[in-house]
Amino acid sequence: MGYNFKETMNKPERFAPGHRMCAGCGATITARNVLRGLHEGDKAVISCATGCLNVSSFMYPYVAWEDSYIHSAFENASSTMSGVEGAYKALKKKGKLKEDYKFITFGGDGGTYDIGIQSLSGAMERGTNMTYVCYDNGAYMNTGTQRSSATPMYADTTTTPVGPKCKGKAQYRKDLAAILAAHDIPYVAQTTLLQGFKDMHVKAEKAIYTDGPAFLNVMSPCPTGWKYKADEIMEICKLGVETNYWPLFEVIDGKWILNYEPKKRLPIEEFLRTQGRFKHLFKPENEHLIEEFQKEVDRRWDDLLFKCSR
Amino acid sequence: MAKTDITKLGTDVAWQDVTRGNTVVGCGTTKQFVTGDWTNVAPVIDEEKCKQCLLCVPCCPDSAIPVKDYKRCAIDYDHCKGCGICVKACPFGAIKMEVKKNA
Amino acid sequence: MKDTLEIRWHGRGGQGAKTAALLLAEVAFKTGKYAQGFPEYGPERMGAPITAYDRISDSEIRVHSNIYDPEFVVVVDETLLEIVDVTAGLKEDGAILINTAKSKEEILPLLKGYKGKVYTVDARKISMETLGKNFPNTPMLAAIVKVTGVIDDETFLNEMEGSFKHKFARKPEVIEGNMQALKVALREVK
Amino acid sequence: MPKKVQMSGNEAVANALRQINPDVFPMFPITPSTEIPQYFANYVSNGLVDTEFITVESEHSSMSAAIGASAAGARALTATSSAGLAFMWEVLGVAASHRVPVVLAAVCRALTGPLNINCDHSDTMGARDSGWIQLYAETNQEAYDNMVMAYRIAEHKDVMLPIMICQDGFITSHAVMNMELLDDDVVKNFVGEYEPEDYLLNPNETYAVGPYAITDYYMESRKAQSHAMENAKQVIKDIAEEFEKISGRKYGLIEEYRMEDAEYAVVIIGSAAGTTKEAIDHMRENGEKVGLIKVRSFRPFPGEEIAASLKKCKAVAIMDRSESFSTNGGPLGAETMQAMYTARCTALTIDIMYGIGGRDVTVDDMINVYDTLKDIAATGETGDVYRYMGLRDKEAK
Repeated sequence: MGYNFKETMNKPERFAPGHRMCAGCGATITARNVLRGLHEGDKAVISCATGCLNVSSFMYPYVAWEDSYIHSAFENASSTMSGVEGAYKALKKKGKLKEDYKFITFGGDGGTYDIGIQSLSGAMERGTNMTYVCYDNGAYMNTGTQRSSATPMYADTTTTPVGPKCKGKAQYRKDLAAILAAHDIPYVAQTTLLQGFKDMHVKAEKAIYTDGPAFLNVMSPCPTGWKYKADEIMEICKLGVETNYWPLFEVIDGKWILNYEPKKRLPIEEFLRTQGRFKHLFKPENEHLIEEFQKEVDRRWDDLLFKCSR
Repeated sequence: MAKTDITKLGTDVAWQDVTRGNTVVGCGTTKQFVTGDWTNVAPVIDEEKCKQCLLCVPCCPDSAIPVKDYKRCAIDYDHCKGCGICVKACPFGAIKMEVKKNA
Repeated sequence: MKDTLEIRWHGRGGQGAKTAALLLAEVAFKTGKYAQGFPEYGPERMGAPITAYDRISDSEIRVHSNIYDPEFVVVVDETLLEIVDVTAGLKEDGAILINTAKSKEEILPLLKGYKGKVYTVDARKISMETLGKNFPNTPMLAAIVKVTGVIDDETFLNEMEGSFKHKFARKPEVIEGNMQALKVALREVK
Repeated sequence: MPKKVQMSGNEAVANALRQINPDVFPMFPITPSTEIPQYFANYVSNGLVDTEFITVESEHSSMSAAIGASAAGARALTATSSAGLAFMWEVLGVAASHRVPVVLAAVCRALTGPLNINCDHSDTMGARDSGWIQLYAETNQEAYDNMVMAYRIAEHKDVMLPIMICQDGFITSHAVMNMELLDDDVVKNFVGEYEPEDYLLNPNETYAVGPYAITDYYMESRKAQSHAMENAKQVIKDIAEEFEKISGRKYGLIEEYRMEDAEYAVVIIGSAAGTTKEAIDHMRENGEKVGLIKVRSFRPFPGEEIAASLKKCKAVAIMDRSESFSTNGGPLGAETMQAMYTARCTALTIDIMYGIGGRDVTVDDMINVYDTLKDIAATGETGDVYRYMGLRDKEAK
């Protein structure tokens, strides 16, 4: 079955309005659109790591999810879902449940790259039949923009504040998609918010309907943490892709597949310039930092091309 | 069990009436929570210019542009937070932000 | 407590002293007695000295402490005699049973003036002859049964055959050797 | 017909679990509880149970998965000890506040610092305020019996709280003892099928668990949880009464041993109660009026029952197998004395730290405790209210 945008948009909404995320939040856009990968009528259980999405989507007694939902703690969204999936298998085996369910877990980069990586790695290695979606906004936004291992190099965060002795975060970001691919799970993909959302819808559907663990890494900008005007989100995501900062790829059964190659790769500064967190890089004395950044982007892109050429 | 009646779970609820484990039976209850008042600007659609391409729909963080029968419906101003993403997403310039008039 | 028989085992990790202690408790249990078998736990690995205990009684056993004044001590490895105070607290009207090829006279000087009875059995030799490997715990179990007299030989052998059949269900060929090890030990302990 | 067996505490608990045939068992090994999931893995491999056995990567995850499974509508459990329980600490509170009737087979072991694998109660006592029901066992038999009763208590509609079935590491977990197993079908019928009211996998209705609760709700939620714990007192007694019908064995929140005319009493938890009973019988033969209260349920805490039982005593020793570093006594001491004060029970009372990190407790040790109580009653001088037993001390009197 081919992809049909209007059909996808016509599905019932599974993430209700009235949640308390910030105006213009990228994480909610991600959550909504990933859920559009579910086939109409199919049942799902959603879980969430502690973070913006969780606290804003279920504030007693208001729950935004239209499917059954569980939140337990910060670092254990994956293991919690392992238990739910285990219950599903047990109840099926014992003939107590006839309906089919899909299992989808959301976590920010804090709950995924950092504190939750152990339980995520465990659940993936065990072959838990679930889709884990990281809404990567590159810092601990729920607590006020502290750096994470997903934060890009030189970003100004509240724990790497720019000053005479600090040019922002010193390290480049962890390549989580590659770490997940190294688990040899059947499906890993990276996507972001792009016009029409076909890339996300298609990857979400593939992930959700993969037999076994699947992982989606979704760059989901945060207007407050990245310091941009809320309505610029789609442009920023596009630049992330066009500069090769956030490449679109899939790893299916170990095979790396590049989904998009910019016709003319844009310089990284076009992406950096859109966000206040990189403002200091545009001072004359910091030009070399942008060069450094560009080198790292290029190195990673070459590495990705190599992986995809095999 | 029956759906949780969240209208009985206001902030004045007594401990005996709080649901067990703060659970809610029957999801999607945020629809009853108004976030439209978080903003003093709101998008307005020029129906003449709108081509029903639906490109504004997926980029709304507040699920405030409903779709029915393959058609975009009126903006849900009870929940729209006025972020303006839809304005830029529209390829036809059919959406504009306007300052809300006092009701 | 008065009618409780207390036994202390000394062995090395991996020799099966703990298993023998648990088996003795099981055998006593099967003859209608109350029994408790437990090891003293630490992080010791293979080869390190270990201690295990048995309590056997006609009435319910409620005590959960280690055993400090045993009636009997079993030494599964004679090299322990030089490094462990095996007769500590051992009652003079009790006995010590040692796995050794040596005679009682040769062993006695190593027992720090212990005045009670001394029994020996060459469990290593018996095990090698009957099982082809050094599993001293099986002959030692038989020998302590003989020495303590908690069960008569025939009942003991019947019980053990039953447990071997269960334990070695997947390799019945070893049952005969194990039974033989028990029989020889019952005969040769002195 | 119940079957007389010789079995370690771990194997006994594993057998109860085999008979219960729970739905989901996420596990991570830690001494001395490891054998429980290990025995259970054999049941899984041999088809004796049809449980989903999930070999997770940590205790935090084993408890998290148990919470997820229970919320999803399954009967779930895990097992742990010491550092494993400490690692779960965060999610223990989540299990209780989510009101999921998860069972934890806890095999008590000293908390690390320094590393020690032997018995004391610092692990489970560290979790005493997590909102879990805690039942403690003296013997392998009790560990088994408590496990058979666990789901009935936890899943009771007036309770719906997680429950810890605690036994003493190595002392009962690894010691084989005589005990009795109930018939498989008797246990199966006693425990019954789990029919959750609301659960994530209910195909007829969606369900949401684990919200953010603002200040307006949090305190009311805590009170509701506390009320459920209060209800658990009656439920524990009721289930014990039902259990007596299938087993002939009696259980309550506490067990009183020769307390009817006791002037000197010990209050204790776990396996050392057996050793104390032996001391009591010995002293009773010499006409000494000594008795014991064994606390079976530490959560909910049966303060009124304990205080009532101690009312006529001249002197009382409360035995704590975990240091709480309050400089004012251990947890059992603190809570028992509070209960005694409230009930105007004026016995001279001391709190003794004992058995820490596996330090052995003998019959003679317990006779000494009663002798100390006699001295205290005779002189009217309590001396150090908070003291250690079996400690090497250069300044010991």
